[in-house]
Amino acid sequence: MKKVSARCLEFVSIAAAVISVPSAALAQETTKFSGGDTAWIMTATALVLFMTLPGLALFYGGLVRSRNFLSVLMHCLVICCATSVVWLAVGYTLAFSDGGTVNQFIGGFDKSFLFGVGLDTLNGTIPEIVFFMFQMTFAIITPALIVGAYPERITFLGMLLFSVFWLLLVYVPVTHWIWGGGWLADMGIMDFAGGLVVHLTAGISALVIAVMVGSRRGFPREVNPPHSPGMVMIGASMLWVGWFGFNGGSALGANSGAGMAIVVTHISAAVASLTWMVIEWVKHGKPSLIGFVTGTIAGLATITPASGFVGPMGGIILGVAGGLICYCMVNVIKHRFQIDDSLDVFAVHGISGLTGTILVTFLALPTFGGLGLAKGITASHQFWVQFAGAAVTAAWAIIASVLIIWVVRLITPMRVSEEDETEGLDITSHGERGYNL
Amino acid sequence: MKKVSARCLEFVSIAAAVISVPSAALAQETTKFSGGDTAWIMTATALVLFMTLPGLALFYGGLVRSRNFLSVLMHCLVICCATSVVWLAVGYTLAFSDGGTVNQFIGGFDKSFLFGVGLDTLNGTIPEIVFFMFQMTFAIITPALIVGAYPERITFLGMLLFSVFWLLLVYVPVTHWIWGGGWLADMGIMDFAGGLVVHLTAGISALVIAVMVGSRRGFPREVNPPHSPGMVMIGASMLWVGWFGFNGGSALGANSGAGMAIVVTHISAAVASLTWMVIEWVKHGKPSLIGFVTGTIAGLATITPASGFVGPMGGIILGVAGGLICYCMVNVIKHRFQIDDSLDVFAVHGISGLTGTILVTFLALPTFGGLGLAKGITASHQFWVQFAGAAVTAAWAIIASVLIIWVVRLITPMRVSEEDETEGLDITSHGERGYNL
Amino acid sequence: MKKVSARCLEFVSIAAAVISVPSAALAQETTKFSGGDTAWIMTATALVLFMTLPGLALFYGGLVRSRNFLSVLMHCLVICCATSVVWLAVGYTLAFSDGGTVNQFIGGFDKSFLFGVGLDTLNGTIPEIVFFMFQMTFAIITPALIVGAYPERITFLGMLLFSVFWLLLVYVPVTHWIWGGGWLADMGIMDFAGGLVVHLTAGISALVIAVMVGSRRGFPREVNPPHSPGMVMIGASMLWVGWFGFNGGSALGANSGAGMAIVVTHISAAVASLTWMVIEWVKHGKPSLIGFVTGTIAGLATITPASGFVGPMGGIILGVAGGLICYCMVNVIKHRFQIDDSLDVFAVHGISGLTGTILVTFLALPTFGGLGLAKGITASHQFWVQFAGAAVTAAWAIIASVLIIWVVRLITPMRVSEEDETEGLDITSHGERGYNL
Amino acid sequence: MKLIMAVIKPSKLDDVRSSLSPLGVTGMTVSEVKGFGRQGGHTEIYRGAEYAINFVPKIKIEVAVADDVAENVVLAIQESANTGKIGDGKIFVFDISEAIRIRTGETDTDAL
Amino acid sequence: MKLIMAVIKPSKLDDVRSSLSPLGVTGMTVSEVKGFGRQGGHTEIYRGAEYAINFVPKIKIEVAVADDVAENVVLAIQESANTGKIGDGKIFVFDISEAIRIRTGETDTDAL
Amino acid sequence: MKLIMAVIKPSKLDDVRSSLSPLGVTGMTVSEVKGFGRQGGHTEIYRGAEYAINFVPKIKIEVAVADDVAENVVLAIQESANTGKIGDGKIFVFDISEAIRIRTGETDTDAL
Ligand SMILES: Nc1ncnc2c1ncn2[C@@H]1O[C@H](COP(=O)(O)OP(=O)(O)O)[C@@H](O)[C@H]1O
Ligand SMILES: Nc1ncnc2c1ncn2[C@@H]1O[C@H](COP(=O)(O)OP(=O)(O)O)[C@@H](O)[C@H]1O
Ligand SMILES: Nc1ncnc2c1ncn2[C@@H]1O[C@H](COP(=O)(O)OP(=O)(O)O)[C@@H](O)[C@H]1O
Repeated sequence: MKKVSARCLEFVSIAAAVISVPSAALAQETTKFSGGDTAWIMTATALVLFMTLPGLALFYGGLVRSRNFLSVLMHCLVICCATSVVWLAVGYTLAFSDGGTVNQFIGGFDKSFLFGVGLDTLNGTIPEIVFFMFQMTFAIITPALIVGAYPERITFLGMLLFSVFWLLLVYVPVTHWIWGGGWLADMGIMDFAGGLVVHLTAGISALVIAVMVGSRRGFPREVNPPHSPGMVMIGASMLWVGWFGFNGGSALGANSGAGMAIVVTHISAAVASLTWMVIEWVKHGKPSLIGFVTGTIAGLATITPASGFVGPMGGIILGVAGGLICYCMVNVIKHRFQIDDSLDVFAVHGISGLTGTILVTFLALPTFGGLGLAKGITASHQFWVQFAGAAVTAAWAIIASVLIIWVVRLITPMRVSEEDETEGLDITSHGERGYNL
Repeated sequence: MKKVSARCLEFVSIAAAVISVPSAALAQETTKFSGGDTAWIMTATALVLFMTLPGLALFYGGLVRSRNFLSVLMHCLVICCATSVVWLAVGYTLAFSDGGTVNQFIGGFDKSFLFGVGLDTLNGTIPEIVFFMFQMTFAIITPALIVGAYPERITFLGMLLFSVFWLLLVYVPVTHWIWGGGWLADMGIMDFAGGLVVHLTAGISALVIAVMVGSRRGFPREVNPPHSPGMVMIGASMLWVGWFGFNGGSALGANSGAGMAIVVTHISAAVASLTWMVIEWVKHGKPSLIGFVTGTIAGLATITPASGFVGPMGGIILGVAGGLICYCMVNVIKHRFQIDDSLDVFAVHGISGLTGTILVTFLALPTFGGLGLAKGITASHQFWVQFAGAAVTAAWAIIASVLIIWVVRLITPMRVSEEDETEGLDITSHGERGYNL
Repeated sequence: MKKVSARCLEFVSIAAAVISVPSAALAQETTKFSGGDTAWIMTATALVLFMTLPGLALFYGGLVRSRNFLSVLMHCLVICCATSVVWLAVGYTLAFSDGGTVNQFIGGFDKSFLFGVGLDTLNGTIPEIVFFMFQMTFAIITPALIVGAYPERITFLGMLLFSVFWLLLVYVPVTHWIWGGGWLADMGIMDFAGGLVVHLTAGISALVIAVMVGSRRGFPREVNPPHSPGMVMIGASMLWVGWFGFNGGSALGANSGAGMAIVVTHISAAVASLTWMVIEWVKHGKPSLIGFVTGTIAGLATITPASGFVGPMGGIILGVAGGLICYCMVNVIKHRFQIDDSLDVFAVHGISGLTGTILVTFLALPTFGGLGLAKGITASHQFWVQFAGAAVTAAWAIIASVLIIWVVRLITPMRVSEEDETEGLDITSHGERGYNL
Repeated sequence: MKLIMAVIKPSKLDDVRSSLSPLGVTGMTVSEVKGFGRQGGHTEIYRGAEYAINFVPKIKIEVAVADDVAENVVLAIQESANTGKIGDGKIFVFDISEAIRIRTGETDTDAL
Repeated sequence: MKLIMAVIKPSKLDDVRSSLSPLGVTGMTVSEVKGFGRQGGHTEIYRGAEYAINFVPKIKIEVAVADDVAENVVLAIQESANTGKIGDGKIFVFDISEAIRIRTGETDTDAL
Repeated sequence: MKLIMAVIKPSKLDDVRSSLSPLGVTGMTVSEVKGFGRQGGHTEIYRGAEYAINFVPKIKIEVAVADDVAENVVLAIQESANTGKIGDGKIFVFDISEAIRIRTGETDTDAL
């Protein structure tokens, strides 16, 4: 059990080590079933699924042209369904069960299809079945984040194959390393809710696939503006609310740790949004809605790895950092490097995940109102661990993504014809039109 | 109390009978108040209301032409409000209180307007007031499902009267039979979250009203495509997330039973969606968004009666079955029989409810990873009970619906004029237009 | 602690004083951490944030013309972010900490940036950090309600400054008076979830700013109809569901009090919607969607101050009263007084808050199925307290709003140029267009 | 050649289209327009207030035809779009001085 | 008869409409169009990048009138749609060779 | 002056626009239309049922030009909008009897 809930236990031990009076929430024994914790994690599960369906789908769908709107929704939907089945079959067990001799790198097959996970098996204070389901929603949203890299031009089959392979080759092993008791967990890496596991992996792979699939026709000069900024805002709002489940649920219980995670998440989102707004206001004379909510997502993603370790001050600092750095990176990637990571997955999610992962080292220190590092660990040591974790994760994501795309291309082309691209994927890939008003 | 929470208790007894080590969740005494259980059921209540408003409203609203969009939203809204009042006044008490000598068929009037239900009255581990509210959300969504049968042509008053009478004559008695301690509960029927109570009753009555009100002008050749597939997807996503509350909440507690219900619900939805997608891909060369999410709903409805009794394997099998059978039935009803059940309520909900109700007999067996049947019950006996329950429920829904429509027609016409139908109900019934861009 | 959770404690004491057998929920000691209560309040927090983002934003956004749609979304977003930061910095501590000698009027600065609020600090049965976050969502939505008063013509900066000052000068002190242990709490005022704190303050100030900023060009004759009634309905639905967290969460625990609050909230919403529908049907021959959901909001706002004190009968009566009175007031304000409180914030929220605050005096009596007044308090005394509270709150809101607007005008104009107004704020203030279909 | 432009009720589009096929009309271009005229709009009610909506949604059809069939096409449209109620719309006929099919470069009546 | 087609700024539609009533113009047909011209669009910013939007939303008005009032109608439109700023738009006049009211079959100026 | 009206494929709008600049065409008016023609629409599938969508989305361009450049403009459009596939669309040319620039009151070719 120790390994399966590394995230939670680590948090508990860190907190317990640093704060002399354990909080009410943490005082309760962690090996007994708790109805309150179970209620909260089931709620958080619903919130995180809601982030993908329809949250992320609308956020991305509003950013593309109307003729590719439905195809983006389809991407999110099919990724949700396919990864769910794969997660049940082999994903969860490889990520969260004991891998025996190779456990440093990957789990085993014991819990394939949840065999052997009875109704009375607990993970901490909640049924393992609930932990399984909560984790499934993370396995759904992570490959769905990459949808923002390749819209308006990818083949449906290519996208589907890439996502399934990516789950198995990138998401599952990295999850095992960090949350499943693998080598990075052993090194004491801090990644509360997925700065590396979710955002860096997705962001890096987004960059790879954007480069390998190529830019949209007309990029970067003649790309059309988002077809529905209002829809982008609806999606961002759903992501924001859902993120309470994402970060708050990662405490794996209904306790003050979850409460603090929600507070810092919210503060970081608010501050990053305002940061982005101010930059645009100063630079362009007008704050835009799309910019504002992009700041929101940057703030949410930046706090993610740190959300269980920092205090309100940490939330503010991460919000400013996230908003500022991501704003710059969007321009660097799109205009300096001219990479058509169309909806800025790397510049927003990848960079945020990285920023939060690095900065948590310092912001977790009591000086900044954080909960402190694990007993006996110095900031410089922790920094090294965080850095190494990020570097290896990024390297692995690059290598695996390149390999996957090579393999997928042997099976099917990954890019639609020029004609289909011009006409739009809604009609050409799905036979439907987005708006029949 | 035993009778009021038949659904929950039955599940407990079945589980307890079959699994030798009672799960952590079930070990707690069921007669003591639980804050965790209460938190979860209040959350589930919000989720199920969210399914109707705006979930189902958008799902249906996106499928009609833009000139009838608002009228569909109005149908869902007014049904929600009217049934809520009726449920408080007489619905709940007739469904869930003791009916004395006629208790096999209907409850009594003791709890009309919640008289006598104090703040300290419990139902299992949760306040009865919370149980009442959770059940109210079921009483709202069930008649709202039928909205899909008659859009674009029904009169607003006719629709309203039909819905209220239907709640009283169909929903309330069937609920009492199955969940309120009536004759089907006594026979040991298995219907965890409403395969018969919700989906079969709504589906059958949808078919009746579609036939009796008649087809839309131009059906089946000249019917227009859905005006907003994206909105259909948003609605479906909300239904999906809300269904966690629908099925997971039907465990009436925050326990591993609820967790498993959520897992199998999710898996069935995912598998049914993929099933529908594959069929369309093979048959038409393109998988459509509308088809995909129709599969989602089929999968969700199919697992509903079984969600507390089966394991992940059962979820997969029910997903395949639901997707496959509903796909075929849509065509049979619409094209073979030429019945304009416009948004396929019978073919999707009715058939799903039936499929799940029948298949649960087998999939609940430990062979398929299920939690087993009640002690001493053979599969063939259970099959007979399930079959009889479905048959009687269907027959009752047909008879009562025909009667209701006759009566409503004495009061008001149920169909708008040809001219109003052509111009659209938004302007003619409500004086508004859907889009003023 | 007594003062900080006045709302909850008051409720407990009232209930305990009146009902001889304390309810299961209330029997548990209030000074011990409860996982179930914490789970519920975190859920309620998510629900209330969801009310603003995207609920209220869509409700308001659908009511304006399409060329000002994005600007309304921006208003809601920036208010959310700015008030969150201010709440963390000084709002919460001034509202909910002990103000020492001036505690009757305002709190102190002890809890600025949550200094001194540890993970183990409780408020009742939940971590104070969770209470803080729950209250933050109230501090977000209240100034956001005022957005409905000034859309389509206000400057972005003027709106932002007004909202921040308003939070500090109106919302924070009134909250302290009523929920934070100030003079109105001492007088025993009953305001369960914000009839005065939220709805009356917002409504009154909406009227002030509408008058001072002036009407939209062409008001009242040539104002265009709502650009998207469907979006208004989506927003209203989200508000409805979220209100379960708003009122249910104000019980500060997962107990039967929360359950009853949800039931009466739902019933009031349903009844008020039907009331508005019937009036329109009779007066104009057609019930409209916009009217229907306006009734919904009226019902929800009217029950808010009463939701923890009344029974189902009270819910019904408040629903009828809310629907009826608000319907009339919309016409009085818009057509008699010709005040362009554009989306009827005063007529719907202000009047509802007032109606509920006054009527709770009587509907809380056991005669009407209520939970009774505090021990030894007569209805006439309570009426006087309610009346005085409402009057002083309204007076304060007027004075402070006028002052704030004067100050803001020294810094920046509050109204855009005629040309910008004609062209729409989306392009002129934010450089974006709502729909690029 | 003539360009026949007709403003009709939206619900009549299908009828008009079918009435033209027998006349050998193989193509037309259709747009959504707002009509102001005698028909005079309707009233919409929002929160108890009545708003006069002055325009009525209409469909504009443009068909280019050879001179000799123009009269028949006008007649066919007039009959098929007719409901006898106010707001049925108008037909206007214009001279086309030149027509080209983009794909082939064909001109005049060959282009239609 | 003449068909007067004017491309104007959207905010000027109401003014134009009222300026025509006194001239006895009882109907017109309006559509939403995109204009390209000297006015030259604007810039929209998405995530820090500026997109040049080349077109400007405009309203196209089509009014059929008898020959004798045509000149007055043109003048009325020109005055009422004028803001003096770039992008005010154009008026084009065409000859109508035939006009029919669908409801009654009336032709020529009776049809207007 | 001539009014050149072209119905083209939506994806060709940008090409057409750039092909006209060298000819001194400074403005044009564009609208979204539905085209019925030989191209014949497509099929959409909803829940297993196929719906025939008869119309194809098209773009209608209207450009007013002086008589002497009309021929070149027509040619430029024909070339730039050409894909060689069915559905490329048509160009129709009309006579304009009068043109006015609203802002300045200029008339004839000065107004363009
Ligand atoms: N003078 C006109 N010029 C252009 N379009 C017109 C004119 N008069 C009417 N129309 C169009 O014809 C439509 C129908 O006209 P209306 O006067 O309402 O009824 P009817 O055609 O039956 O007399 C109007 O909505 C408008 O679109
Ligand atoms: N040659 C043209 N043919 C057709 N429409 C034109 C032409 N030139 C301009 N327009 C229309 O007139 C509108 C205004 O023209 P523009 O050159 O921007 O300003 P102005 O009319 O003040 O000179 C354009 O947006 C376009 O819709
Ligand atoms: N007779 C016509 N009158 C007006 N528009 C037409 C006519 N014929 C075709 N069109 C327009 O031209 C478009 C292309 O025509 P179509 O017959 O499909 O292909 P092609 O131009 O290659 O022959 C149609 O979609 C329609 O908008």
